[in-house]
Amino acid sequence: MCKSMEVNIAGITFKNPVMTASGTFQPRECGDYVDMNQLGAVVVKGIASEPWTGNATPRIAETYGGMLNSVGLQNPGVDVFLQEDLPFLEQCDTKIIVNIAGRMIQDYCEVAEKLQGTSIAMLELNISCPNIKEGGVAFGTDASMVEKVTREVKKYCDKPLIVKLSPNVTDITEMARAAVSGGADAISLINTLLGMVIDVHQRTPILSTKMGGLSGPAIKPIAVRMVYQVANAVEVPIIGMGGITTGEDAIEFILAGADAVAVGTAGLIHPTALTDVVQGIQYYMDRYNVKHIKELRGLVK
Amino acid sequence: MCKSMEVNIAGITFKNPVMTASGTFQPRECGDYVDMNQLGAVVVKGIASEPWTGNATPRIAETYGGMLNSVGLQNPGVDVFLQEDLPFLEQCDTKIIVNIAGRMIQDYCEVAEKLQGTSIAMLELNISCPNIKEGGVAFGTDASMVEKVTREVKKYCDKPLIVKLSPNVTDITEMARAAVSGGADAISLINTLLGMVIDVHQRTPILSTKMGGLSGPAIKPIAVRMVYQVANAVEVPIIGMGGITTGEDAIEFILAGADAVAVGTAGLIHPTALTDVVQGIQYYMDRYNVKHIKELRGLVK
Amino acid sequence: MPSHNKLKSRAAANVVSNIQIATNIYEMVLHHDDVSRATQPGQFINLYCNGKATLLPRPISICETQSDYGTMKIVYAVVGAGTEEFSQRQPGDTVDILGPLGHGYDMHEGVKEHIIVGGGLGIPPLLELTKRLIGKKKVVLGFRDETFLVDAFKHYADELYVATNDGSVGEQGTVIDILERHHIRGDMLYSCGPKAMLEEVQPWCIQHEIEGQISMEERMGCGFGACVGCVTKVKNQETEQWEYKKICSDGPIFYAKEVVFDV
Amino acid sequence: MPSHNKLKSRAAANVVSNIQIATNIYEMVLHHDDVSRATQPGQFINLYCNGKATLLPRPISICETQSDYGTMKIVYAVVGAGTEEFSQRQPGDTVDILGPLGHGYDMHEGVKEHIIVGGGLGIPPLLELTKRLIGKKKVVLGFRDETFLVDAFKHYADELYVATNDGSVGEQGTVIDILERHHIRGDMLYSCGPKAMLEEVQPWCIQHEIEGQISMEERMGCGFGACVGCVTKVKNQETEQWEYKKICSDGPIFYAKEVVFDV
Ligand SMILES: Cc1cc2nc3c(=O)[nH]c(=O)nc-3n(C[C@H](O)[C@H](O)[C@H](O)COP(=O)(O)OP(=O)(O)OC[C@H]3O[C@@H](n4cnc5c(N)ncnc54)[C@H](O)[C@@H]3O)c2cc1C
Ligand SMILES: Cc1cc2nc3c(=O)[nH]c(=O)nc-3n(C[C@H](O)[C@H](O)[C@H](O)COP(=O)(O)OP(=O)(O)OC[C@H]3O[C@@H](n4cnc5c(N)ncnc54)[C@H](O)[C@@H]3O)c2cc1C
Ligand SMILES: Cc1cc2nc3c(=O)[nH]c(=O)nc-3n(C[C@H](O)[C@H](O)[C@H](O)COP(=O)(O)O)c2cc1C
Ligand SMILES: Cc1cc2nc3c(=O)[nH]c(=O)nc-3n(C[C@H](O)[C@H](O)[C@H](O)COP(=O)(O)O)c2cc1C
Ligand code: FES
Ligand code: FES
Repeated sequence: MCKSMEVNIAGITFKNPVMTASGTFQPRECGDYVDMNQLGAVVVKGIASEPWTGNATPRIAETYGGMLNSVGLQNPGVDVFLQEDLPFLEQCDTKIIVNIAGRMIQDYCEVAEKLQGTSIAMLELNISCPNIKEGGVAFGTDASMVEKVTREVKKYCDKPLIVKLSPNVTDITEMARAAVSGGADAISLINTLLGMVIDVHQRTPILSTKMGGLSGPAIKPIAVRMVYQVANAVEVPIIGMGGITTGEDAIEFILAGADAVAVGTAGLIHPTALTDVVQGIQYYMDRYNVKHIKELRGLVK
Repeated sequence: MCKSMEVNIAGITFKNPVMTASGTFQPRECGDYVDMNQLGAVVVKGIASEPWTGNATPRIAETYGGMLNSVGLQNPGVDVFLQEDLPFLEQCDTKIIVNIAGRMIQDYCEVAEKLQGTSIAMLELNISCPNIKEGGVAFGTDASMVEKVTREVKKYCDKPLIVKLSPNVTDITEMARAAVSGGADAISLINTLLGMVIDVHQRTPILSTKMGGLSGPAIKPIAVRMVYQVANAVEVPIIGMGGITTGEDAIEFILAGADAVAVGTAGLIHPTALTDVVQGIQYYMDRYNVKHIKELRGLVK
Repeated sequence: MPSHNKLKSRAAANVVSNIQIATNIYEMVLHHDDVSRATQPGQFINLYCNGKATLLPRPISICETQSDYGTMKIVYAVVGAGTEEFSQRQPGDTVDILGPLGHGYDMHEGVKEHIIVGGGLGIPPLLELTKRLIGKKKVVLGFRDETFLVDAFKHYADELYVATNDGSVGEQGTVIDILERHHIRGDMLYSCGPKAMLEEVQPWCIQHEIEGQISMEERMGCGFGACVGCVTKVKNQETEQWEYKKICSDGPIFYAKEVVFDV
Repeated sequence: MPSHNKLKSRAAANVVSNIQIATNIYEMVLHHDDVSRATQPGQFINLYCNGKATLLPRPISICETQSDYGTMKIVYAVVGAGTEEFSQRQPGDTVDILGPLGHGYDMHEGVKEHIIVGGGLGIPPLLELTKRLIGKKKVVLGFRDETFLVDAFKHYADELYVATNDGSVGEQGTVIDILERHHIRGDMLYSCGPKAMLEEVQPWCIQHEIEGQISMEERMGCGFGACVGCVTKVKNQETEQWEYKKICSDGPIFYAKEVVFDV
């Protein structure tokens, strides 16, 4: 790995700017396809204070250039995560970021507290998943809630906190500013857009939850726009995601203002997408003789 | 044309539920590709009180499953429209809907007033174009403004008024309710989503305006979701659009709650898309023995 | 760090043949050495489309492998854009695949009498299984009307029952009707087919105290355990509580007694 | 209602040949009777991609038509995903096209001396024009370094000048250098090439009081006038005010004196 790809986010150094997008990478299973040692970070699927069963099936629907999911944050809970999954992850030479899920502020705090003192590098606060019906959704679309939940969680953990924003809002910069006011050390965006697919033959929605989160290449222009807007609105580091499939896609986000990027849906379709993106960035840097990836950050004004 | 495809919106009868999406169909040019007599309605590109030059080029960027545009409502103004374009349109056996654009409430009213007493069937109020920098944008994302502009325009024209909503909002139902409170006779949605594409080799945005409006198949799941939400929130008829390419896509919107549909980007890529959609609906109705298209309206709960 | 001797990846497989064997049903032979050799009966592969709108993998069970030749056969129905696209492939074309995926049927040593129950498009993966099982093999195949693959099973089955819903071919009735009508018994049952059929196979196994293994199906996002999209309810035998297990990586084969069907 | 004797539509054209003629530059011959017969020099066609991410048409000028055979030739550079895809097409394959689109060069009767000025990928559409013009034809072709199509022009040009930026082939310099160096004059100039070149051709025409027709280029959404995406500033000769005209349907050929270049 070339040193020039190193990035620093809130004091943590990542060997390169490519991370897994939360919820799209299961270390045990995906390890057969991707050498995790080559990734900047593995972002673990949303972990809650208790196990969550998730939503009924079907949870997946295909769309043009993307997919809907309504997994609903199925997860084994923080205790099982710490016992079973973390030791496995610790064997890899990569940073670990844990995405935390909750229905109430207290849930998030509880998880944050339990992750204190572990080997994980950062926390990512998921206040933006469209697939849970309780509090979670409202958090991500109401600026005062964004600020509040961020501030509370910060009290329980002194690891750097990333706040992950929902794109389902009128003004993304308002949410970003609220997160930063609340003490966010970094912002990640975008989570999925709320969508719906109907089976015209069955005359029912395909997903059991009717609506789900849209991800994949289809949403990339919206994600790039939001990263650009947020980069011009706040000073904290940004992790950009939404439809990234190639090294050039990653560069697009970095030029728009992202410090690092995450790859989600592309890795479901091309299991090697994550490392392909790393190589694609390297190729671009070689071609244009970019010495440090950070030189490209926010170059598009 | 089969009678069972007839739809009625705000007292106007359309021979079928398929319309052109405003800004994507120029009657003179497109007439070489599409028999306008076969369409439910031709929705004219946004017309303002004065001629607008529109934005600088490039105005078009390709995205996965869609495109960005920043045409910026280039139009000859209502006077030229009435003199030159309307007489041409009047030769066709289809309904004419005029999409009206403005920067201030007064602009919209002026156009509405001039269209009073003409042969056009309905007006569509475009308060949602992301490509103009002045007032227009704010109108579409602020419920009280949506209500206000609707109410004002209604005073100047007694033709039925469609209000076209922007998808770039946190809660689309709030905007729909506001439009209805203001007196909207129908709602159309969605206009384009705000997006951005960067050329990583030139390191500049592709569009001269940096950001533009995303349309095409990529946005269909978002559009279907919003039509579904709005259909469950207000009682007025709905014209659904966003990525419709086939008859089955149109049926999907109708099942979600649309009374009629519009086809935009697909017609740019497949010049015959509009009539293909009409035929596709017919085919579906034959296959499932649907007697009246309205039987399908909002069937998905 | 878990060692990575060889990372798996999507790869192009050559289409050896692709022929229609029944209305809307095709049989495709693909060449891919590694996948062919590694496959266990009951596993599946992802097929990827070239079509503009079809990004997600299409999971298709492996029907038969000819590992000496590095080939494998799949049998699929044309039901949508993806399978329509596959049906157009010609010998010499390629198709991107990933696999083998999931876990196959457990083939326990010492099991003497096997009952193999397939319905419709669930029949193909049972062919390689039937081939490889050792002992007495009683095969029950249920179809709506038109049959396929029946001749292939003849070579390996000790007893072969064919049923159609309308009785147009073989006996009239469902696979359960056949199991009952002919008092079929054995030590292990292996099944694959529509959910409605599996929902009847499960109580039949319990009632007759026959261990069963059934193959589940769900809409998939990845096919290899990454997205947690393709789950089914599986009962923890100790706690009696169900939890969602991933069909693609924990299955698709589950023990019949474990699966909880939603009603 | 305007009458519709025949509605135009996208249609598959057969690829007759597709060969590389210079670094990254390909020449493709397509068969499509109607399009071939209807084409006027300077018009273009839309080519459509099969690729998953490439929905929009790729406008490519028609280089030559052989209407007796129903074929036409295009010459294109591989610059991105779409043209890369086209370069992979083999004889016997098809490609979806729409056209001919736009207006070609005006070929006024009575014009005796023609100056034809092409730069790089703007050269191809000038070939059919040069073929069809009647009178004395002075052709100036400018390239960066590598040349292509020069031999084809030899048959039809009365005078042929070739220039490269680096002088590696023909003369060194730009097309304007050549026009000046050889004191080329005529009654009508026809040009196609990069914007930077056209921006110099325009004042040259005005200075020498030669009427010019130039071919404009812009990113397109539809190619047939529907989206109003592909505009260029055109001066109204009476009001002296510019207005945006659509390159695809009002052009791509405009009179040089009308076009307003942004600076
Ligand atoms: C483990 C497994 C093994 C399978 N084996 C076979 C087989 O051997 N032969 C066979 O004909 N079919 C099999 N199927 C079903 C097959 O995957 C679907 O019929 C196929 O994906 C439909 O694709 P399409 O593009 O033609 O249809 P579309 O309806 O256009 O597909 C749209 C989306 O829905 C998914 N989808 C649609 N129907 C199903 C379904 N029944 N199950 C899962 N996903 C679905 C597709 O994968 C795709 O993502 C199997 C499914 C699973 C999960
Ligand atoms: C009227 C006209 C005639 C043309 N004739 C020729 C020709 O004869 N030979 C030739 O090699 N090229 C020609 N071009 C340019 C050609 O259209 C582009 O090079 C081509 O579309 C690039 O497609 P791509 O997928 O390879 O590149 P990409 O960059 O991947 O394309 C992405 C998008 O940008 C558009 N685009 C990219 N570059 C251009 C460009 N320079 N002009 C317009 N749109 C662009 C594409 O159409 C597409 O929508 C012509 C352009 C126009 C407008
Ligand atoms: C199947 C699936 C599950 C997801 N689960 C989570 C999650 O648990 N927590 C979270 O913050 N985001 C989750 N996401 C959102 C992704 O992390 C990412 O923000 C989004 O998918 C956009 O990126 P992409 O287009 O590269 O997939 C999930 C996305 C998918 C597709
Ligand atoms: C090139 C272009 C121009 C448009 N101009 C207008 C316009 O003038 N007024 C308007 O209300 N919507 C305009 N729209 C939005 C469309 O009418 C439609 O709402 C949107 O494109 C979604 O539909 P589609 O995906 O079928 O294109 C425009 C869209 C495109 C692509
Ligand atoms: S399909 Fe993704 S986990 Fe099974
Ligand atoms: S490309 Fe659409 S108007 Fe010219």
